[in-house]
Amino acid sequence: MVPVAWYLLLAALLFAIGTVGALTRRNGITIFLSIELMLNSVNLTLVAYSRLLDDRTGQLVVFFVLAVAAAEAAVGLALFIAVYRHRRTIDLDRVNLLRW
Amino acid sequence: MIETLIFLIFAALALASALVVVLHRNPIYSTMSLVVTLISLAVLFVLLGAPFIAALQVLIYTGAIVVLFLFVVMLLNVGREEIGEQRGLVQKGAAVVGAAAFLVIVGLTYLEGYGGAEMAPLDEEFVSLPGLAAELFGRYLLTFELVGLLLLVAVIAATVLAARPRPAVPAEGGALAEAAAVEPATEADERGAGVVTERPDGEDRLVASGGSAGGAG
Amino acid sequence: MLFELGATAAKLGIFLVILLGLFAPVMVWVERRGSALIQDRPGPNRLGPLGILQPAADALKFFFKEDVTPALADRPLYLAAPVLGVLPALTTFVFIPFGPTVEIDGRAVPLVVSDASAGVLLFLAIASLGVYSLILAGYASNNKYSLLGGLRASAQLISYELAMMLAVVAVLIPVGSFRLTEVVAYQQELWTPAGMWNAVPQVVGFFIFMVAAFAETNRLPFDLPEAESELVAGFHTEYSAMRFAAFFMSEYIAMTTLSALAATLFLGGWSLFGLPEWAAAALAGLVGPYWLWMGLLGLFVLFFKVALFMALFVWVRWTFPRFRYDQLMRLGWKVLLPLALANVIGVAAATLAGWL
Amino acid sequence: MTDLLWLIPLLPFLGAAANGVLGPRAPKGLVTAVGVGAPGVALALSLGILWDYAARLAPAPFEQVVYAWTAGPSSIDVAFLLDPLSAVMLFVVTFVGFWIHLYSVGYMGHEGGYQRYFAYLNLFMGAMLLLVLGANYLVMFVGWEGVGLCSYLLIGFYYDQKIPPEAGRKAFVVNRIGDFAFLIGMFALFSTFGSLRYTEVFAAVAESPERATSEYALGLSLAAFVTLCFFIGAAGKSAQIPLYVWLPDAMAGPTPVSALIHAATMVTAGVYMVVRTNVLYQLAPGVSLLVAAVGAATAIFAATIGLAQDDIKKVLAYSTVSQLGYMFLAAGLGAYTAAIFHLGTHAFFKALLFLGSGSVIHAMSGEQDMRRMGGLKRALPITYWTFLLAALAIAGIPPLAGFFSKDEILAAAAGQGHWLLYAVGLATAGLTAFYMFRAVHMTFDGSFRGTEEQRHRLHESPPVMTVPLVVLAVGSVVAGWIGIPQVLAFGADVNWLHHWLEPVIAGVGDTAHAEHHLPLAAEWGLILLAVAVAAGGILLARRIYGGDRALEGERRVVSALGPAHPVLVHKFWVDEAYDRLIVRPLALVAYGFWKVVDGWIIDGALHLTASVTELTGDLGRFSTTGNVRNYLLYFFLGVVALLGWIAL
Repeated sequence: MVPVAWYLLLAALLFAIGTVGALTRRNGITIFLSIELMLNSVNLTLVAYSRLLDDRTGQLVVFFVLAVAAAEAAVGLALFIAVYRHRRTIDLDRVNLLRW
Repeated sequence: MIETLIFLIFAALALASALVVVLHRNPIYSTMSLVVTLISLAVLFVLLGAPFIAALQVLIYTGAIVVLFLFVVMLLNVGREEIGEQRGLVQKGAAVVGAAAFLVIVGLTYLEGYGGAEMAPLDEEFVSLPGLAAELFGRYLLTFELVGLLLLVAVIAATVLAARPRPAVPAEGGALAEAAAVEPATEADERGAGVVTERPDGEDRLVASGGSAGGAG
Repeated sequence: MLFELGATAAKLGIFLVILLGLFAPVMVWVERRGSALIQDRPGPNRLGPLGILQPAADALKFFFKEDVTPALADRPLYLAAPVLGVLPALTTFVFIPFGPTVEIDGRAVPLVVSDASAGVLLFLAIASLGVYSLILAGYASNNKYSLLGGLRASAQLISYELAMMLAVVAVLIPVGSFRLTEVVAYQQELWTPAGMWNAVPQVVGFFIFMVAAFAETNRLPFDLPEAESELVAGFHTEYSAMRFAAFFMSEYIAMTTLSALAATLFLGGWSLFGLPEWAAAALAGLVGPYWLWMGLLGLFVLFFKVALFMALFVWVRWTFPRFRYDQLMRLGWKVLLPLALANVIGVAAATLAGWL
Repeated sequence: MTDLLWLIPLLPFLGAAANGVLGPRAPKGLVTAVGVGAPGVALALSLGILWDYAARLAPAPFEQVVYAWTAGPSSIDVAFLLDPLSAVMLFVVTFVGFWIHLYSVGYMGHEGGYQRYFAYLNLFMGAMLLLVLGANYLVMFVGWEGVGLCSYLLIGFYYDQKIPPEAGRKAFVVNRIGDFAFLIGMFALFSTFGSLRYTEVFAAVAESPERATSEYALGLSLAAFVTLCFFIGAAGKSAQIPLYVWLPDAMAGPTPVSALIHAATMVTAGVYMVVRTNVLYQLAPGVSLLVAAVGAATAIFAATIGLAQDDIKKVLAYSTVSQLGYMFLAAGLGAYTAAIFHLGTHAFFKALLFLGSGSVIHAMSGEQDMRRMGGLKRALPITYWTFLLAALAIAGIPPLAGFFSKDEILAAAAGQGHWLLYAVGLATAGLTAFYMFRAVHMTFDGSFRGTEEQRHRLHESPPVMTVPLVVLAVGSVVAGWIGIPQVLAFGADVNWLHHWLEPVIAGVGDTAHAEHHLPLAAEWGLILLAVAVAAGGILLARRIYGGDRALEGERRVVSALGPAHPVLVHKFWVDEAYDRLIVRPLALVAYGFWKVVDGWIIDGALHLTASVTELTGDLGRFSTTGNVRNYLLYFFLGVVALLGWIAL
């Protein structure tokens, strides 16, 4: 029997990794992937908790997270395409129009 | 015993592939290793008594979303990240430190919270799908509908975002479209629009645009 | 514990043998003879009677051919792609039941490798992984035609997965479960005492499923990813020898598994109006245990139905011309998807009305 | 019928809105129809309502709540009250107002801003009716401010000239002082009784007078405090010392405006307010005496100034001030009926006088200096006769309106033994008669002293102007007959007005002042004395200015007055004194505040904060590199910090 703490710690680790990726990589796609990674670590946490508390709500939330992730992916990738069309790159260091 | 073994294996697999996702310079590899992470997570879901979620995870994430990623990667021909100027060291350092701090905080919380918490043995009712379905379409029906709406909106938004800007004057639209068709990038975008936004009419140029994509590849 | 492991291993073994050893080669032969038949020419008829040994010769040839890897290919992915194609195709079979739950010296053993509660979902999920092999192959070959093939494959597979899944959903609504065993059981009690095949009430879903299945397996008339007249050989242009064979095999295995799924969902799977059970009982009266006969007969019936589908695959492939890409997408998104949705709604209504 | 009360104030407002919206390009006919129609309908309506109301015997106050305009814990309604007092005022306002509107059609016919003029005038009518009909002090105050605004707008009607705008501003500012006091008084009332409804407040006072007589503030009883505040307000609005200075300047406006606002209606609002509040005034005898004193002082003061004015409208203006003084004298003496009586009669003949002078000015094509007039009686007979009638009325010649009202006031003064006040009143009466006929003679008598082309442009005004003159003339003849004192009626009690107003003027508790009557002989004597004084004034004026002797008569008067004359001409230099003592110091202080407080402290604080913000922005903007990942990093670190704070 695996203690729930392990699952949670694994999720935390994945989240941390994803965060580092999202914060350090320059390639838009990779950052996006890292974000997906974070999402999944959250999913893991949710499922673990739903198991611990014997409450299916966690699983349902994961279900919704999946749906939202799908939507996010569609829009986000479309955004990347749009950005690429104008800037010829998705290196986020080059897409810095938000500056002062 | 076996369960612990499976957990250890797939946890390790997930972590390793996650590291690859973050560290690898080639987006394709990152994407593929993300697939590995997702699948191993799905296995963990099964261990946690959520086979349905696991199936959905594989089905939606690996089967659709990540494919989309791959598609875009190929479409934009995102090469390896040029190693180039090592700027943003502060950023990197801060990120790592922050992540570490996060780990410490959360880890401590978990350990003191559920250090020895044993999960109750799986009961059939918890795993059974009908119960899940009942809750999904009962308590969470509204949420469900809203998510559906969200997806619709997302599709529309993606279509608008990725669609090639329409020519201003419809009369000479044909000519403009042709002119644009000559330019490779717009072609690529058109393909992207076609698939990312799942819009049929975008597809017919796939053949015609072979040259550009090939040249890019 | 050990017993279960053993049983599972045995069942797995059966499938591996049948799929790898029987179907893939036979299908190669069937394909070539069938094409010859349709095109009114002899086809391979030298090696053995009716050229039955031709597949072996092909296999040998593939084994000994030079395995070329393009210089600029992305080597790891290039090597991984074929494997990624074969694995999911093989794995999915574990969810296909080939018999009822039988007793083996006191223990109840379902005649299916994995009777997961989310069986159908997992089947489709794993099947959906097959697309990676195509995409990666297309990308890794570093060849414009391959890339286009990969892109097309990804788009096409994603598009048709939707219609296919909706058709499956329509089937599952009246059943009320994701277990394929229950789907079969449902068909055994549908309407008549002896049961009825889903294909009758769900004819629309059946049609959609089959069309989608053709698209999912990149068979004509939907073999855009490898349209030889446009893209040389599409995603596997650069492949040769055993890897090429692997693509071939994965295609045939995917066909087989999908056919099996179709048979299970729409044609009652291993069941045949109670005949197998009756025959098994009769034979068990003469010799051998019931469960053995049951398993064999179940397998026989199932694979008979699968064979029918395979024949259909061949027949269609050599009969229809290839779609144009936009036509393909239009069909997928503007015809099949709405049709499937309407089908789902209709079936749901019928289920509520109690007709199913 | 009385249910339509709310329509009366509404109609003029609608007319104003319509004319305001129509804009300068609107056809003149339409503007006239709206501008005169609205008050016309209002007049008809109010006549009907008054008839309906008066027909009831012992008419109870009729209160109509339009909507609950909740202010604070206790609601203050927008409500209209029709009781004997407001009924009289309603009649006066609508009647006089309508005829002056009609007159304006002719007078303003050739002026620019015709439609603007009527919009203002209708607005004024609405506000005035609001003031008069309001069922509580707040509604009255709204109307009060409204008429103030309209007065300002109309005084400054010729905004393209120099004087009118300044006069308007002056009027506005001076009124502010009074309004401020009025507000304070209202606050005091509200804080005490938790209501501003006349009925409630007065009922509360009536049933427990000690509440009002008890010490309130500044060593004054509540009644004293409130009434004092109100009186200051009234002084502002009704041009009493020391706040009268704006009224003479207000003549810069069009003459009908002077007639309507600055003679007939608005300026009497103060009197109306005092009478309305009579319950409290009766409880504050000290303040009442002050009111009387100020009234008397104003009366004589203005009258003396009126002696030396050459501008016909200025003469009328000062006579208005002094007449208002009369009214306050009456109110102060507790002869509220007399005050209202004089208010009504005065409204008629003073309006008539102004309209007459307007007619003259119209004929003289804008000339206002009487020294350049003369001999106009042949050119404008109707104007002359009506003007003469009005002059006689104001001089107090029986049986014209002014006589009765003025006599009643004097009788009240004498009756209460305030002989000084009586003497002042009497003297004022004489002065009034004198300068009014000085004006009459200088204007209409003798030979024409104007320029040639003025002479042959002389013409009687069109009927649209003369008809109102005639109507008002009739009014100023008969208006007095509603209040014929018992003496003259040989004991018959025909003083209808008294009975009519009794319910409103009901005395409070023991403080109800007893109308102790003088012996009949004394009354007769007083009446005869008053008439004699008036006649004397008239004859004196005739002696001096009569015939063709206007100018040398003037010279003789000047020499006779000697050093006093310039004093009168310059109105005792009051304006200059105010300017030196109040306006300039205030301006200086204001300047200081502007430069120091506003410029340094307030603006300084603002600039400081602004610059600090800017500085922080300049420092902080280096964090906005435009690189999404940095933002993401900030966000993440923040989340981690928060998490740590929560968890550890």
